[in-house]
Amino acid sequence: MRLELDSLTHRYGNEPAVDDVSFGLESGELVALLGPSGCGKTTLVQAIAGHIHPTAGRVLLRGADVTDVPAESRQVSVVFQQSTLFPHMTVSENVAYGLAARDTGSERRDEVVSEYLELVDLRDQRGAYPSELSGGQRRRVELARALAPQPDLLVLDEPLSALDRTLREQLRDEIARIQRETGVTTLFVTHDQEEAMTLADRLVVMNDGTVSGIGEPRTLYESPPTPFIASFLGRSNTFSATVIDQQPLTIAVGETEITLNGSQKDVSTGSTVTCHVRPRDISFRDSANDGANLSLAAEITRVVDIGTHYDVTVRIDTGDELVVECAGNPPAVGESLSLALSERQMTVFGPG
Amino acid sequence: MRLELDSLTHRYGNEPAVDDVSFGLESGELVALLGPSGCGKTTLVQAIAGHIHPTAGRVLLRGADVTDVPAESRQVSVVFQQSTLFPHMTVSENVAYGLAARDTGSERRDEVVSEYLELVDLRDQRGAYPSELSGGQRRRVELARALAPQPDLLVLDEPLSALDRTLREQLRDEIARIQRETGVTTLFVTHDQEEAMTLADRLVVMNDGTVSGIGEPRTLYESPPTPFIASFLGRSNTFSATVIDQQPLTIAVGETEITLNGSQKDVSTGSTVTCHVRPRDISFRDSANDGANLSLAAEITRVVDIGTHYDVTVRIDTGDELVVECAGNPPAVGESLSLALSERQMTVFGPG
Amino acid sequence: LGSNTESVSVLAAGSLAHTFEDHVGPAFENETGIEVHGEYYGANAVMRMVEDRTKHPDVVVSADATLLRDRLYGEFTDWDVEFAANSVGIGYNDETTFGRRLEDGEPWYELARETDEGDLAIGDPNLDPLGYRAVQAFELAEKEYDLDGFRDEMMDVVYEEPDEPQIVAGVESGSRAGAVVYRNMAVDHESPFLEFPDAYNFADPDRADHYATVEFTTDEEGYTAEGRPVLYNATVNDEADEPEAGHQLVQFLVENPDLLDDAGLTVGDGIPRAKGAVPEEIDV
Amino acid sequence: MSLTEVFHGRRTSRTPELLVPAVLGGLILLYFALPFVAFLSRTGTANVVAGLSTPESQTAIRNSLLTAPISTAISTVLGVPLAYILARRSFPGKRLVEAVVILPLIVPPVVGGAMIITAVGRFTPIGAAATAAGIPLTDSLVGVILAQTFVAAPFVIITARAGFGAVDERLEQASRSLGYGPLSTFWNVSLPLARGAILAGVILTFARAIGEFGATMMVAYNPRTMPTRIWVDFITGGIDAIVPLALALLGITLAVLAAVQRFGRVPTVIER
Amino acid sequence: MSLTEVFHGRRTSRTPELLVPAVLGGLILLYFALPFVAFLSRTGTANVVAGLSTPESQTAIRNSLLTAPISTAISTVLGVPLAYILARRSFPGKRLVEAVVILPLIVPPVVGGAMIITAVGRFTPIGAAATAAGIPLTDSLVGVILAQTFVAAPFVIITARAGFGAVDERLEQASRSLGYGPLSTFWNVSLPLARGAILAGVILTFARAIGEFGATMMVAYNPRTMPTRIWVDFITGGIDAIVPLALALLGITLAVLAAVQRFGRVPTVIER
Ligand SMILES: Nc1ncnc2c1ncn2[C@@H]1O[C@H](COP(=O)(O)OP(=O)(O)OP(=O)(O)O)[C@@H](O)[C@H]1O
Ligand SMILES: Nc1ncnc2c1ncn2[C@@H]1O[C@H](COP(=O)(O)OP(=O)(O)OP(=O)(O)O)[C@@H](O)[C@H]1O
Ligand SMILES: [Mg+2]
Ligand SMILES: [Mg+2]
Repeated sequence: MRLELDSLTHRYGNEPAVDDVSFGLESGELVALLGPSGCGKTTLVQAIAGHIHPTAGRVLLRGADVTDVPAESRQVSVVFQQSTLFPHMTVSENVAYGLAARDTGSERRDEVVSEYLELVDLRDQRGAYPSELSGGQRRRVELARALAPQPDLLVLDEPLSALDRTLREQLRDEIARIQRETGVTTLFVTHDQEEAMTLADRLVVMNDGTVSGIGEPRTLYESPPTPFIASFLGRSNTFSATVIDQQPLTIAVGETEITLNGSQKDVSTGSTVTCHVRPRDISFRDSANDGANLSLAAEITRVVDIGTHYDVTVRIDTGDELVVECAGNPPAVGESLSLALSERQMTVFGPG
Repeated sequence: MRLELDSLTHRYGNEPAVDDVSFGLESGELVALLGPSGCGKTTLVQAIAGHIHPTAGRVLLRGADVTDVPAESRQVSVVFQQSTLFPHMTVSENVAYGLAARDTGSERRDEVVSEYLELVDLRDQRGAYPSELSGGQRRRVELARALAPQPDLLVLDEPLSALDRTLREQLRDEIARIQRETGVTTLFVTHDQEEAMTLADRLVVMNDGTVSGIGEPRTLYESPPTPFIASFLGRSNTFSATVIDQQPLTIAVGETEITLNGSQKDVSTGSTVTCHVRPRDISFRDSANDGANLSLAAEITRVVDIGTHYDVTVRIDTGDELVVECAGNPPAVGESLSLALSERQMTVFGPG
Repeated sequence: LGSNTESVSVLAAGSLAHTFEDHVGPAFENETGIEVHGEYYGANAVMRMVEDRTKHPDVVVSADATLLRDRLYGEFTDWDVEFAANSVGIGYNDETTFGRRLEDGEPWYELARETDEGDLAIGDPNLDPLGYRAVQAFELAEKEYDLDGFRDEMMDVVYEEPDEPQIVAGVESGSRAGAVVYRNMAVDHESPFLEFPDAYNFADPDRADHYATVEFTTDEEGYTAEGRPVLYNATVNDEADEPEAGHQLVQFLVENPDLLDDAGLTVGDGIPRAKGAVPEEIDV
Repeated sequence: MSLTEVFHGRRTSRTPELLVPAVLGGLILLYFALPFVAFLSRTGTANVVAGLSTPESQTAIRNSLLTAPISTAISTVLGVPLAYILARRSFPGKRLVEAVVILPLIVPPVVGGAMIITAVGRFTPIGAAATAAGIPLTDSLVGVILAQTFVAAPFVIITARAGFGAVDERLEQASRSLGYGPLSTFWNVSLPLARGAILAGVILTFARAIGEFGATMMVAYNPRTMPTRIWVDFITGGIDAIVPLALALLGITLAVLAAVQRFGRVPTVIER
Repeated sequence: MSLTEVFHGRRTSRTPELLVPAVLGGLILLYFALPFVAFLSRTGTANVVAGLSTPESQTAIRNSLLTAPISTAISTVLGVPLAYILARRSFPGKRLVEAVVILPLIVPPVVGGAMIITAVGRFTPIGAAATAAGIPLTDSLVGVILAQTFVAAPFVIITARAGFGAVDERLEQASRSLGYGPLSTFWNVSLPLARGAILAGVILTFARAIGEFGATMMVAYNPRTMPTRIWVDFITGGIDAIVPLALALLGITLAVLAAVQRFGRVPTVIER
């Protein structure tokens, strides 16, 4: 393992910010660390980089315990969440700084600096000071500074959050490309699910200081192990149902009975379960929804035009409201329709 | 007009950051100011709030020229892009600060503070100091501080960019709700197209210091007036075509001829035009694509699983590569298929 | 750092600063090539610094011959040479009412009685012979003119300055109307000076007995000084680094009365006068 | 403070890293401490209590405890606003103002005292008017305060200015946008945020004022303050005689320093 | 700097806002300036050139220009590392160290000088050894440097510490993560960022050192520096006699100040 956290716990005063977190990154992996605001992501980053000493647990890098090793000996390139550009250095001096520490010759240094400034689209700002840059430009310089020394371990704490989508996607692709090409092991902290899922080989989803789930993006997205992950990894609709039968699992949603052939959920008959389905995965039944084997009756309660598509809110038998994403020609409010959803895209969580 | 910018120009030293920008917000409107990093958004915000004095042009608030009026007399609530929480005040003191200036009684003040902390989901952090909060938590306190005085004019500079999606959507909805309910005129600066389009009554899209387009989200999204807006407001595919006929407009894309009945574009026969279409609006032709009246032959070159959907890259006759978003069952690489796209969702830009 | 030329260090009473800096020093260096490094403090401070070995001068010069003998004999020296006298009087600022009326010939003791508190300054009698001489002069004047309670009256209104230099500066800068000072101090500063009559100017060695009819006891140490003539004396420290140069300097003082005269001191009859076991290098 | 904690946690494993600065710093500390140690070991501290119970010492202590706080208060009330203006505004003649602020630091205090006398001595127009009004500006406690203020005020100005300079201007902007004018913003935001620096400046000013000797000696040798009394004791009694008052002076200043730190929750004296 | 610009742009329309602080600040400026003006207007500046061309003046100027920079350099080299440690580390006895740093500020300089003599005077072991080695520690330029360093070094320590305290620790963390150890981080990041504060401290230290009189008088009355010469001129010639050297002293200090500002691009003297 390139990077491993072993039962890491950190308290600020008495407040535990991170509680018994363990996970590892294999060499060459790109793992996204994902979780809501305040869940402890930055705390983990600081512990990995060596700027806080964890209350308990160990940090291992390249197989060795580095919990007591100072930051400069850890060889981890970090983009911090809060800007840490050196205000007394120009953009290119900032980027060159990490290279100088690694004894890169000055000619080669210039080359590398140019290359990475090119990458983040800031050729023209070479000579500017950080105070003369916009918020997004600063972020890009930090990214270039972290990448330029070509580290074998990269930790990025929300590197793209201040950028517009075009640039974000472009840099995201570049990070992915660099990662693919150089095989640098990368921990990518983000609060953006889409970003995480696009980039990462694996996701570590945190909630409230603990790890809530680890796995490949599609697995976590399609078969979320916990309701938290289900709702966190994308827009989610939930509605309750009652278990009627076990083999095959049959549930009643209001008056509609649904049989789930593929699900092997260990729930007892009669218990109430929570079903989860994404707005994208519901459609209005018409001739084309062949793959969607389940049906639910619903009434349209609200239609919102959000530019790229419409959000249609519907009420089903149970009284639960679901949101359906719909690309064009939305139905009218008040209309009664049948919803189509496929078993594969529905997850059932047991009570409790 | 509640807020109006009249030929606003601002230079830092000799560098123009904003060049002759004019637009206005009607009372009760929520306008999103959108544009790539470094295009001058924050500069405009600072000019509106009264913290920079523009090199030229005027700022009008509620019909009066306030270009020379100090910030505290402008009655504009601002969330700045960089954190400006008062480090010596607790969370609740920060939120109460703006209320005290407006002579709210201290009992009422406590109520309002609680209400807004509730709104941003920070009840438990009332007594914490900003240094004890995570990046996202700080952002939320700032939002609460700006909203609490219930201003009639609100300027938000990227208020949500550090938040995870769930919270972002929740706050976005809250901002929208507050805005709807109180009718506060709001200028919402963001680099996130989706956010802008979801929230805003109108968009002002900036590029490189100037206004590139103003309009309603769906109009700008579906009929972008400039290629910049087309590509900035969402993922965009472009391919070139040659004009063959004028009435009706007929273009040749490689060897395929397409007739566009609805488009009234003023382009001369024989000239090369650029066509723009969104990845979402292309599908693979099968029985169901009745609305899509145009067809293009294509070969699949790459399929990327990005969790929520697949990005399928195809090459068409002209050699241009297009991206197609596809929810499930992607075709295999190398397959030849027919693309379906509808005239309504395609925009043609003339040469130059 | 430091120069190669020979030097001799002198610790002297503040009232002699001008004399040594501008007259004796240059002339002595001219003649012998030896630089004079002077340090100037109140006479009491001079003794104190020598006693405590805070300072270690080659030559010690006192504004009160007896003081030097009382304090330094035994441990640091056992001889001295009186080389000049001085007289006490009032230095004044002629732009003040006090000064103008003094110039108009009104008696100083009348005017002094009328001044406001702080208009007139004397040295600090606890620290400085000039201070207690002023007090003694008041007492002698009281006897001289039958001014009942004059001394005590004066002690209530005068201001006590810490150091001789401040006294004249106070008068010069407009902070005082006048001050009881030595003649040479007024000469140095080119300010107007009213010399007291011989009866209480402490300049006349012959009137030593008359002067001795008054005395002053310092607060701190209970040291009692009886009135005596202003006689400057010098000695060479037994612990001196440069005893040779020190002896040369004392000899130079003895041999150059004109120089001292120019500086505002009086070198009358009977001066110079040696006391104690004067080393043979010195010829009085 | 979390950052302190960060370093706390790692202190043990890291101290040797800063060996070179620690050695250099140790040298100057040693040089500062040596004279005190030599002084105290030479003189002993036997008769401190006796020395402090004489009426002269009592008077000197009382005068010092009366004047130094007043001088400090005047310096603070007048100096902090000036510091704020210097930190935040550009105006023609700013360099000149800055030069004036440090002049009292450059001039040896005795010379400064002499200058004060030329300005407010009793026969100058100002001094005469004040004396006529019954408030003599020299040889009085007022004179002591004048001398102390002249010499000590630059400290609080310079330190406070540094403190204001370190306050993020954006926080002031935020306060303005929340409806507070420049003065309330100063009061609510700039002042509390620069509090540490200002308190440090106040302590320095107090220390300088209570220890002020040169200018005081010129302007008001009487009534005696602790430093002038120390001088008199020194001349009359030698170096051993000054031990009681010198220790009292140090004790008072360090006590004030500790009190201000505790009360004002300034992390350390000389911080910002 | 954009922020300066912000204020620049609005200055005219805003100056009255800070009227109250401006008036308060003006009072203390007036009080600082008054003695100088009174002093100069009383004495005139006629014979300045003559006064400065005497050999005594020349020697004093030479000695001051030799010693003050050396004292400043010693204070800086030893004091800045100490300031950094005080700003960044907690350790047992830190309070004590801080107290030691401000002791020289509290003690009146003459008393400080007396203390130095008890430590390194010629009859102490240290003083005797040094004299035997041909480097007398009193009544020599070395003595002047000792006195100046003692009195002036706290300034650079205190100011530099404030400067280091204002440097964002996260920047140092970033430097560490980029592969630099604590010393190189200090050199590359902390030092340049605190440069303004440090230079300001250096200027203050220099000003204090070149103007130092009380301690110098005790430790090394000779060879004369400008302040001791001013004192001697004062007691021999009165207040008018000190004008040439006093002006020279001010001139030199202000010139050094201006040069450091220009050279070090410190926006203003007393900033941080
Ligand atoms: N210095 C501190 N002192 C006390 N509490 C702190 C400190 N820093 C963080 N916390 C608390 O620790 C928890 C985790 O903070 P952390 O910064 O790791 O969150 P995060 O996941 O990075 O959040 P975000 O996405 O908002 O940046 C939060 O509840 C926060 O309030
Ligand atoms: N203080 C300054 N001095 C010089 N140039 C500046 C300054 N502030 C901003 N700029 C420049 O002005 C331009 C606009 O900056 P601005 O901060 O308004 O951008 P923005 O649209 O808010 O960008 P972002 O989305 O990255 O925050 C940028 O090119 C930036 O480099
Ligand atoms: Mg974080
Ligand atoms: Mg911005």
